[in-house]
Amino acid sequence: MAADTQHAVLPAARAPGLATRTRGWLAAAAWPLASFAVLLLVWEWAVPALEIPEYILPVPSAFLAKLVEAHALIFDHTLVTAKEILLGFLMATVISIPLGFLIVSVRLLEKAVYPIIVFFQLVPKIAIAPLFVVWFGFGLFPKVLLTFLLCFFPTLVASMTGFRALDERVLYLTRSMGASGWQTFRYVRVPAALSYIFSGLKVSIVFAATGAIVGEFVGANAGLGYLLLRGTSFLDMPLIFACLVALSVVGILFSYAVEMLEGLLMPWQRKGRHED
Amino acid sequence: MAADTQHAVLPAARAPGLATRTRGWLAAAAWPLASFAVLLLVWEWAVPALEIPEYILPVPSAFLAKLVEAHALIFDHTLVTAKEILLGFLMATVISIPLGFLIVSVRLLEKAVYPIIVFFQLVPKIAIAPLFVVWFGFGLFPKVLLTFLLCFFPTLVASMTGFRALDERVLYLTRSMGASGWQTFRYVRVPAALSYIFSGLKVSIVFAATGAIVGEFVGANAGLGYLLLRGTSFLDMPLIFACLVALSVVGILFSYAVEMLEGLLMPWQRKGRHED
Amino acid sequence: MNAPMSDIAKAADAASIEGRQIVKTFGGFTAVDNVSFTIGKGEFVSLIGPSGCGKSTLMLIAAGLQPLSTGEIVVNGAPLDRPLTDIGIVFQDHLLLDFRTALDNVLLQAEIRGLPMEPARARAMELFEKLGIAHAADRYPRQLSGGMRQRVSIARALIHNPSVLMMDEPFGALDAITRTQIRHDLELLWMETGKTVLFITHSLEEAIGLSDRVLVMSPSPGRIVDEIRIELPRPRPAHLGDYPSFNIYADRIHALFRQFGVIKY
Amino acid sequence: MNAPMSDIAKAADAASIEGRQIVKTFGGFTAVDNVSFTIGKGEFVSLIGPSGCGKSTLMLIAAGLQPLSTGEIVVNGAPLDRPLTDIGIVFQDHLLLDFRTALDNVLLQAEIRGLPMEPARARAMELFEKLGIAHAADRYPRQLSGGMRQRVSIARALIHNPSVLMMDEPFGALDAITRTQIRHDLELLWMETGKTVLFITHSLEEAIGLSDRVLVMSPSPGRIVDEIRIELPRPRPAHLGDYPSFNIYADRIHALFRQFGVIKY
Amino acid sequence: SAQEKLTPMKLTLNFLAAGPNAGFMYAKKLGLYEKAGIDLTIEEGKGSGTTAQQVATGQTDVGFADAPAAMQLRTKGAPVKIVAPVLQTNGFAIISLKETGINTPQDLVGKTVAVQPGTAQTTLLDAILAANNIDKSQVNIVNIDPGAFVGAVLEKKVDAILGGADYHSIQMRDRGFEVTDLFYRDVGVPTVGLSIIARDDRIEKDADLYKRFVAASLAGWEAARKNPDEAAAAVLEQFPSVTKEQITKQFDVVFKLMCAPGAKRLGEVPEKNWEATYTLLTTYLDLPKDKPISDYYTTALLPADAPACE
Ligand SMILES: Nc1ncnc2c1ncn2[C@@H]1O[C@H](COP(=O)(O)OP(=O)(O)OP(=O)(O)O)[C@@H](O)[C@H]1O
Ligand SMILES: Nc1ncnc2c1ncn2[C@@H]1O[C@H](COP(=O)(O)OP(=O)(O)OP(=O)(O)O)[C@@H](O)[C@H]1O
Ligand SMILES: [Mg+2]
Ligand SMILES: [Mg+2]
Repeated sequence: MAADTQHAVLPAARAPGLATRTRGWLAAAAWPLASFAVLLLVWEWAVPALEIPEYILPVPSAFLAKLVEAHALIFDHTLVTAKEILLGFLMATVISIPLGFLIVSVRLLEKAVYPIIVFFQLVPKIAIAPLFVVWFGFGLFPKVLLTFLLCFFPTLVASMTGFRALDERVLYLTRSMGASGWQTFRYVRVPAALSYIFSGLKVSIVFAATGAIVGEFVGANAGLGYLLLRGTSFLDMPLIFACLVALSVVGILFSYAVEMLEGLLMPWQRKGRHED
Repeated sequence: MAADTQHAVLPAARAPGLATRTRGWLAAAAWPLASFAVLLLVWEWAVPALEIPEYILPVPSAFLAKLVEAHALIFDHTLVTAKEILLGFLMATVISIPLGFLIVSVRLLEKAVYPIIVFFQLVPKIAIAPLFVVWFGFGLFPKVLLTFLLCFFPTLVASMTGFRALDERVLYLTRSMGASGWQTFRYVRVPAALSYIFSGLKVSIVFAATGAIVGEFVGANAGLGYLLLRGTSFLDMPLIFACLVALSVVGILFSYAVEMLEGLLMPWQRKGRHED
Repeated sequence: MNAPMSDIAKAADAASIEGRQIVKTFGGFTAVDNVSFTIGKGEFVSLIGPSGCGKSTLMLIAAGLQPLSTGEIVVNGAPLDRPLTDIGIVFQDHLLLDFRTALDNVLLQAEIRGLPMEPARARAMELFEKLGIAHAADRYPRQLSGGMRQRVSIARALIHNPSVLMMDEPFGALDAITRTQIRHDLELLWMETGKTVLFITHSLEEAIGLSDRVLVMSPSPGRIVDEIRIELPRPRPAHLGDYPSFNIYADRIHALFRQFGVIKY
Repeated sequence: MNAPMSDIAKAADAASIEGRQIVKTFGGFTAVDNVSFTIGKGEFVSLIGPSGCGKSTLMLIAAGLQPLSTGEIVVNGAPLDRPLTDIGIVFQDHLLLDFRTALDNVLLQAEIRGLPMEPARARAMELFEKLGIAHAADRYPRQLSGGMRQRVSIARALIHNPSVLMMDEPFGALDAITRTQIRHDLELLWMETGKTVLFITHSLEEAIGLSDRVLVMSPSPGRIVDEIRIELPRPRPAHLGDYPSFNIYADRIHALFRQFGVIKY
Repeated sequence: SAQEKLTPMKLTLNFLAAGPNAGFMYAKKLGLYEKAGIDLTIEEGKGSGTTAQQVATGQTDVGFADAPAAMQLRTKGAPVKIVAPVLQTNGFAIISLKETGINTPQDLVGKTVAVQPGTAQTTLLDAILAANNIDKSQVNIVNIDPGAFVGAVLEKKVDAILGGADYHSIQMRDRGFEVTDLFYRDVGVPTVGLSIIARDDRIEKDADLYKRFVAASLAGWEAARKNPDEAAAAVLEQFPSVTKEQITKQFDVVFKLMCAPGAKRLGEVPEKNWEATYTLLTTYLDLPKDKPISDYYTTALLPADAPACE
């Protein structure tokens, strides 16, 4: 039965083959790649043409060369940052979705706890980040915590909206089936809220990168944020931009991972969009 | 007719009276206020009890006193920050919602432009903020720009999700009425996407504060971020926390403004939630 | 559905349901006004009345799904304070989950109730076969026609063989012909299994063709204004007009409706 | 609706609609298979067929709302390459906007078409009155009963007095009695205004009671297998059984359905 | 009117307004700039590197920045020149709690040192380590935000910080801790400190304006040195969010740095200090040797009658 219920929420088996979809993505990637190529060419040409000095804006060839030249170094630091992003994001996801449900379900929580969460959310984490160093030191923890804090709220708000959006009448159905709270959550509320939740997760994963980077800015000896600061301290513009590229690639990979997961978990939406 | 169409999207007239609702809010505020009072009392008591030094965590009485003492100064700087937040947030809202619609509607845009937007979103703005100073100086503009950039994506993603969530069959209706693209947008797509859009706006407004603050950190002569930095550089913990309080209050006010607007624009949801 | 289902509930398992002075208001609006009724164990009772009179509301209340304003529901002699669960319900608006295929919508019953999945799947397909939607088992609700959605919802109400059935205009979206067929099938199923049934319909043919008793409701605020015991032999034929008493029952209801002002001819 | 509407379209304004060898597939599945039909100016044509046979799909195609796989729709002699707009449609699933009240749902027609609002509002209320839902004008769809939702959708299709009407099982959720009444009202309206009507139904009574011609579709993949010209005087009575020819028509359709295997008796 | 004759000018400080840049505020208060025909706006900065960049891009007319930061930017092609060093040696120090026992650079081995990336302190640490034959890998260096400097030392998350004796040490002593300042200038890194910088083309075109600015500024600094109380009051007046106490304490450190050993007048750094700076930067910080040190600064704008060092 376990396998079966799994299948009910994750009907991946009925999705089109992975190979087919990968091919689809590659085709889809052609357009943005072309746009990028154009962008980079214009940039390469415009910077010398407009006499923009290198310490203000490097040309793409300069930082792409740096990226190749220092790839081993950059790769190591990228791994560190990716790990922080992943951990913080996962923590936020795992905590905020059930919490969102709880808050929506329990009147008292909505009244008493939610405003406090909102308040603490409204305290700009970036501003208290330096205190994190004093409180928690330099390890992995303060970065993951910061990432977590930045991811937490978007997912929470999105899942709350999602859980609220459910047509209440659907609950007649589960109630008449004698569903437990957990079953209703798992079989009805989560899938129904999923498109909202993913909208939140897509925002979250973007802010996760910011969280990790700021965490590294504030105190670290590894990671892309650290490398970026090193670049800044030597005014090494190509290194700065190489780091930004690496960071963006990490962001894109995570972002696509979330979108892939969305397609996998919500086959009913996928079918809808590509029909006709 | 203008008045009439207005009313169709903004049926505020049918909402319960503002006075009634204000009273409702006050009652609703009792709970969180009580929670806060408890929190502050525990804090005040715990800090000396646990022998936590002042430079790690000040007691609430210390920074609340500072808040009172320096209220004129803090208020001036608060206004500056509030203005930056408001401008950036409004810009992002006004641009990202129609853009989200455009991207969802036009295949080519979805293919070619959206990935680029995603990419630029994925470049952590916090990391390039220092470059903003070099490029744009210390004025209002770089702060508003940063705020805009941070708000832009959550609203964009949310509105895209919202515009996509519409049951396509509803478009049969508008098409058979010969509705123009704008009419469909205004009468059907926006209201249908509204709960998603507001979910995005609620996230945005939170990040708007972060954007303004970071913008000020990086280079400013006014604003709460500037004041915070002053506090930090002289380790004036009460000032730091007083600023955090002011910042949070600004955040809360904006956040409530968004929620109020949501209630006003979506009377059908409000009715739903409070019935039975 | 005319074949006996694999495991048949005894009439003894069925429940009696009683409503006592039920009032339901929405804000200031009274939807159901002081309604009392009883449905005996294994009895088939229909509810008929003009649109908006409170039939669906009353059914939800009887199933323990909507809070009532005053009054109470008594099941097997005990007041009902939670949703009835040994029940299959066909809701008026189907309430299929968009994110599950037709088959998975039906299997939700089995999953939530913890029934063994393989037999449930087999039975679901059996029901789909009988309802003529087996080919669409893997489609999502969006991809089904109106009638197909309704059939899925009927299959979902039957798959776990509950002892109480409540059906809110279950055959509304079916074609007239299938409707007669499925009405016949339901009658046979009921005769075999002795379920307690509350059946909401707009159709005199269905009400008279299926019920032991028909309750007639007045327009809003809904009250029960007549109760008609249908004394016809079972199983009843497709062409009810064959019984002279059919017209007597039908005319009695017609007369009421004319009195309500629902019909003018 | 039996009172003449304030501004009545002339039959000359009505459109003729022709379908030529229409095929519609969803993925690999053929929903409509090579269907041709014509609806003359001011003609009332019904489409009847088992559930899932493609009736709704065909209607959407005829209204220019769904792309067809092959074939074409010709309106007044010209190929249709965009949605028909001088039209009122009752969709099978009502398609009311959740975020507008019943009245505002109807007024959407006026707003989008740029009609003057005050007369539109008055007419909407007039229609609501006739349909018996005037008291619910300010409720949101969620707060309406199934039948009330359907009436709102009917009012929306009529408020702008279009010259073409397409109705997909418009009376499905109404009680049998109201149904007969409203059928009669629709017939009178049609006789006065001479609209071109495509009417989808499961009910033999409605098809035969309203139409100039009835098209009968086969089960999926949908084809038109019969076309019956109904030669009965108008207005037709509530009890069609009074005409002997009614039963001849009905039996002809019954026979087809029995042939399809939809009915077994 | 008189105002119309004044030339508007914008000065960007190295950081937040406080003791280390008080001379400008005091000069402004004394009306020295007005007398020199300048309508001066003072803007706070965000680190020397950023200020130098602002000067280079023309966002500001004059900057106040650490000399090495300005020089590094120049090697990237930015046309910024050092016009008048106000602090002739830097005030950088390796700051630690006395109990940690960091009294010589060698004591850093095996310790954790917090640095703020982007500052001259940080880039010059390599020079200190090299000058004292310390293997860099034996010192654990962490980047932390300056906001966390003091807390991190007091909480013993780090053993030492590379800070300013004018900022961080003062804050620690304020809280009753005993602090050791190991000054850069005492461990072989006496680079030139905070200086007035400007763009090549501007000082060429408006040489007279810049001369007047430098003269007025140096006079202001001289006056501040004489009247620390009033100078502190001037800072407070223009930038109200500091405390007078802190500024006064900063003066104790800052005023000592205004003249390098052997210097004759304010703004005029002895050749040997320039040479030392050049050697340090070329040896340890990849400053290219293709240009002589004289390319990085000019003395042409210094007034002949600059205040003398005692
Ligand atoms: N979007 C879709 N994707 C896939 N299949 C579809 C889609 N829409 C309709 N179908 C299929 O096309 C067939 C015809 O559907 P349609 O809704 O036209 O039937 P219908 O005759 O109106 O049935 P009913 O009387 O039950 O409303 C059905 O088998 C249905 O499952
Ligand atoms: N949530 C609600 N809020 C307000 N009014 C409601 C709500 N639900 C139902 N009503 C009203 O209660 C009355 C009865 O509704 P109900 O759905 O029970 O009618 P019904 O008899 O089932 O009608 P139909 O035959 O059209 O389905 C209607 O007037 C309806 O508008
Ligand atoms: Mg109902
Ligand atoms: Mg249909």
